[in-house]
Amino acid sequence: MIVLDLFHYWTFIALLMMGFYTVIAKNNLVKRLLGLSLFQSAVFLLFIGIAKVEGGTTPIFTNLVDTQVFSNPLPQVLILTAIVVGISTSALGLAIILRIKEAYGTIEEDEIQSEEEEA
Amino acid sequence: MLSHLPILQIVVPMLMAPFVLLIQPARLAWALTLATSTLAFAIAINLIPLAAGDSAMIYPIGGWDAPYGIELKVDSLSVLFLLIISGASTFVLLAGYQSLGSEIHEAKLNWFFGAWLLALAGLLGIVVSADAFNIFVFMEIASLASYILIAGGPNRQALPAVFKYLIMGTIGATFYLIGVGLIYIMTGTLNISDIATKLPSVVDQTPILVAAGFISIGLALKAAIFPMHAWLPNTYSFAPNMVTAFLAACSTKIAIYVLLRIDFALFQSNLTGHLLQFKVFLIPLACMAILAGAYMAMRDSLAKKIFAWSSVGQVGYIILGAALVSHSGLTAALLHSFSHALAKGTMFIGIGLLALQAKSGELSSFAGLGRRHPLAAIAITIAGLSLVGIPGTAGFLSKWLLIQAILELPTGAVALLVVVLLSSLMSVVYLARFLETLFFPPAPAEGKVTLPLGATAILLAIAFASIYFGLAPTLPMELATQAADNLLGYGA
Amino acid sequence: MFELIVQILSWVLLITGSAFVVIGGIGALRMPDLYTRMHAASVTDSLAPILIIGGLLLQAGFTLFSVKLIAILLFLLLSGPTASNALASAALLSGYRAQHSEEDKT
Amino acid sequence: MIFVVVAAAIAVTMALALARAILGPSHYDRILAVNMFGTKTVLLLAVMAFMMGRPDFLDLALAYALINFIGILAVLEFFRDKAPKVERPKDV
Amino acid sequence: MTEIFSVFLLILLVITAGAAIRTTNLFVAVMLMGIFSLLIAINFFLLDAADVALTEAAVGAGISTVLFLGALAFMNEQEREQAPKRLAGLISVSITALIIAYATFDKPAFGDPNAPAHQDLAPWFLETTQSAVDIPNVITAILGSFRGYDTLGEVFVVLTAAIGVLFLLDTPSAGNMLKRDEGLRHYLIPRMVGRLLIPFILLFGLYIQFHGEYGPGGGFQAGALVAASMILYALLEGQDRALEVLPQRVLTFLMAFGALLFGGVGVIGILNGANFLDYSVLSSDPVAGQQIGIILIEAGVGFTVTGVLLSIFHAFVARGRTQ
Amino acid sequence: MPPLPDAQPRPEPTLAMNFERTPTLARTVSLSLLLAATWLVWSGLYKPLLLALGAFSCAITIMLIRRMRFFDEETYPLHFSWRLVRFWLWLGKEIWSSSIEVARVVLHPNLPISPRTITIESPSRHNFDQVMLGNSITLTPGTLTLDVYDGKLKVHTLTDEGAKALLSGEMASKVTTLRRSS
Repeated sequence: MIVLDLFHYWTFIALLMMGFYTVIAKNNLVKRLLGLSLFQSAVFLLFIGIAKVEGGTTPIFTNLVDTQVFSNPLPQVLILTAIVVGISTSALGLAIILRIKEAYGTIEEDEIQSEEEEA
Repeated sequence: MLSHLPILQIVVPMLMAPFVLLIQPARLAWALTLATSTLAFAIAINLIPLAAGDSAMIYPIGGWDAPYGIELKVDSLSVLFLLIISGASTFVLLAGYQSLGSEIHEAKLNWFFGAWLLALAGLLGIVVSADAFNIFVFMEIASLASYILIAGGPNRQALPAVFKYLIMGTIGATFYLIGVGLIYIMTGTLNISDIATKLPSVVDQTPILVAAGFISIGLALKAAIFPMHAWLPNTYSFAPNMVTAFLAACSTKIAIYVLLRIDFALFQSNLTGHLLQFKVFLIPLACMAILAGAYMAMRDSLAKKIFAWSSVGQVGYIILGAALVSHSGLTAALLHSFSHALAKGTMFIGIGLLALQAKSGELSSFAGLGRRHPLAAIAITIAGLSLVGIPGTAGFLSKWLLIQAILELPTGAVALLVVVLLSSLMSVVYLARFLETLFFPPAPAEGKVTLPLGATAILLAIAFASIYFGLAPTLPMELATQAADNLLGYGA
Repeated sequence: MFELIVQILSWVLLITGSAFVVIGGIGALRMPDLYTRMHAASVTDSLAPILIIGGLLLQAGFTLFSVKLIAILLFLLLSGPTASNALASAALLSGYRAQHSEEDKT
Repeated sequence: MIFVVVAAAIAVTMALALARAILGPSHYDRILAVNMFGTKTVLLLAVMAFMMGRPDFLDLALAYALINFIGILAVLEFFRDKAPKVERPKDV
Repeated sequence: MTEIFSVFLLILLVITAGAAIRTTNLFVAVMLMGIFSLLIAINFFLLDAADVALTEAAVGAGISTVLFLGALAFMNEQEREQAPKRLAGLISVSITALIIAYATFDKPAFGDPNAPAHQDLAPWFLETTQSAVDIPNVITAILGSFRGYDTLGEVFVVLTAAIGVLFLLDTPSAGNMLKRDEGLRHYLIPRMVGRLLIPFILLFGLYIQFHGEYGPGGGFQAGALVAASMILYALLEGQDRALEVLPQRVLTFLMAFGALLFGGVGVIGILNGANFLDYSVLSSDPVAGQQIGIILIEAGVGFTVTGVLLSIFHAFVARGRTQ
Repeated sequence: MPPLPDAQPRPEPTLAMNFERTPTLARTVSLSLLLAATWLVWSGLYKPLLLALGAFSCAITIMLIRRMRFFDEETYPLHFSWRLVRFWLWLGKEIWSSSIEVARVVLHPNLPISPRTITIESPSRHNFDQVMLGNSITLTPGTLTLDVYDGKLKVHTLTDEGAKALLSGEMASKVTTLRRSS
């Protein structure tokens, strides 16, 4: 469990950093949106990690296994909601990018800016 | 039925949104939206007596008591913000039909009004929720809906601006979520009062401290507190005029509301040294925001952008008051939220009405319009005076309270005082520039438009509300004082 | 006794399936061009699922789970070649030529 | 513990498919890799359902199989016209 | 034993994410994000979150990939290479990471049953689900009843997204299309096999919808699967045909109706003298009332999500055809 | 759709030779029964409520399928006969032997491949036969259907053995007999 603990934890941090970096440093709007969903995924991973109980099983009652230890259902419920929120944001962001592409002919942020200054 | 008012406050606008989508003639959709918004305003008014004093209305949803279920909580602090939000929405809708119709394609107005109602429901939902995760959900409804409203106008520059807002808003919300996650790891609960009771027994404070940091930064992004304000000027300037009026009146303030509520309920009393950190972190940011906002407002030449920058500065005032962490400071901050909402709302509605005639958003297009439309210009002037803080207006009262709160400080009062006075002078400059353009040049000869009469009347009415609440401030004052009591009383 | 035989049979199926999965994976990496890679991938998409799910079927015995396993297998066997075919024809139509290709007609 | 062996084999193949997805070189190679990755996911989930003693989660594997197929067809539909016309991959 | 797999899959996850942000080709990035979704979903499954894994599969690997591809079809897929803001990005990212690492280094160990997160609330949910709701899937019980208000919010979030997309990109209607969309009609094999599979995908979606109380699944996942089957139809037979089967006004009605159904069930609670979203009053037996309530609101979620996802898909595809 | 590169715009494949058209009603009934059976074995819970919901789901599915007009035009590819089972067994054997062959090639250090593209004629123009043949070819490792059009199948083969086996036409003739007795 200790190994997994460390790994899980560092994966979360690594993903968070990669996503955040992409959002901040990239110029391409689609790429930034992808970075944003990476960033959110990292948080999902953190929450699902919180929910895990050693020796537990999925919190759906069953007679298939004899354990009565269940993982924590609450963070899983929160993440179900958060995933839906994430896809909604992505969809709306993509629609805005499409409109930007039509209005400016590019999806690179600096080109949009320079065109704005010329206009 | 009275006991259901907290949930009706949210559910009424929320469930009307799908109906509005299905209604075709734009005028009918507008009327339904207006009716719903008025109803929400009425509910908020009815909540005033119920939540007065230090009692709070608790509403467990689904009959499941907190911390297991989600509960709603209405106290004087929330009522103040409920009034601001529902009032702003109602008056902007009342005055804004022509302006919205001129900027948004008529066939799409029903979608637009659906988004409007969802933004309203989302903002109201944040205010009454007592559950940290639930706040996140409603924050996202409100944010997504406001992105739609902002992107709705004919101005193509709104699109990159709103995309930037979307990115920053989502980062803010995700930061908030990380903070909530850290708190959940350490306490195992999500209800704010339940967290507050469990926090003192948490041995290791580091994660809580960092959670406080993430939540504060996340919300600061949404509230456009100074170095994180980059999204605000462009979104406000390029959004449809009435959307600017609505959002400028309430959206950033809601993020400040959540920040105050969570910070005072959870961290002030439970984290050692947090008081100091809060002050050291926020007071300099607030000062920089005040000065930078006023400075940029002096330099800009787009009419709406001037006042968008002014919003950055005004958010600074609110934060400064809150960061003093004293009773008078908090009262001043809350009262300033109210008076600023009133003044900024009036200002942007006024600009929006004049923009029916102006060719572009440039300051020069407004030249002489004050002579042609004196009533609207008078309203704008009153709102401007309230923004500057001329005695007799609501803005004066809140600024005066703020100065008093500053004077209570043991050290550093002079520096803060200088900042406040300097920025007031600067705001006189940018306001004067705008009013000068409105009144002094001759009115353009061509393209005379008569402003809609009803809208002008509404505009004047809310402008005079600024004066009324400056002279008879009992209602907002009581709510703000009580709310400050409640906030400071969490730890006691 | 019978159970032991079933177990051993299931083990044999699963192990063989695993072997083919890995071989297909290696092939997809080693092969020189798209079409030949698809041949290798096809091993993991046809024989390997049959063997592995067959092995799981023996483990599951006569239960409703075995019905679901069969459904999964049928689905994979129908959709796998269909996706490959769609991919191949799209590649072909966009002008992606096979290496060493010689057209012979019959 | 036979399932562990099977799952390990599938996981290794997933890594190989991932390598193919990263190496490319053409878009079609990547689509092939994604498809391969998807079917391996279905198998892995089926095996893991048994490994964890919860065969009631075979629904998941079934759902993945459906979604994967649709995803691949979507790729082809949207990228039919855009894909580079002639591309000679390097020998690997 | 599963730990080893977790570790291995987490490594693959990081590699995939790294490759996705390094590549300058957006198409490749989207494909890699599809793989990323599959991987993270397996990880969720290994961490006992079957419902979340199902959602991530349906959303991340399915719908989200399709949407990104649909949008990319009108854009230059090659990202222009430059790196102006690299330093600022690296600094702020490193600070954030350091802070988090510092904060959580001594957090309660992973999987520790005595961690504060697993006290009080979690046992209460497990116990009360058995006594007060009596369905096997605790997650559905929390999602539908204990925290049903969050789910109501979630439904309105997706509704808002659909409003936004339709508002920004116009509602698709057969009248304003310039080009005929024939989908993959020329491909005999996908078309025939699709015909065979679509009924079963639809049935499976509905099965997931109605078995949410017993196993992983529920309205959201079901909505995504039903939408996926219609998307498959649109891909195979063309958008025009798909819009004939379920016209846009039907979809708009579906999403509004689902949200209203959910809210309406809540309002029934008020009308019967209980609180909003209290399902106990729906039947003389409170436990049965809870179950009925959950079925109804899950149906509402299913309607809305189907309508929303299909509308968004059609809006994206139609945008390319009206230009 | 823009014209296909590399190929003339071609009319979509229609079913000129779809001689045995089962009436729509019969197809609806047979699909309904199949769906109902599928629901029952998937669900495994036989409470009245779930059975009712199952019936409802089948009805919705059938309704949508009919709106999709899958029944009243072209073939609906739903056939079953015992010959099909026999064919599958034979196909399984083919898959096994060719998998061994491909595995040998993959693991051979020199990678002894001799890829070719061949064209074979489908003995039947019936869509079902063509699809069945095409997919069976793809399912067999070492052979890959690239394109099906106008009764001709373009096939890519990895090794000479695979090409020879296909050209012998055994699979094609087996596929064509499938439909006869159904």
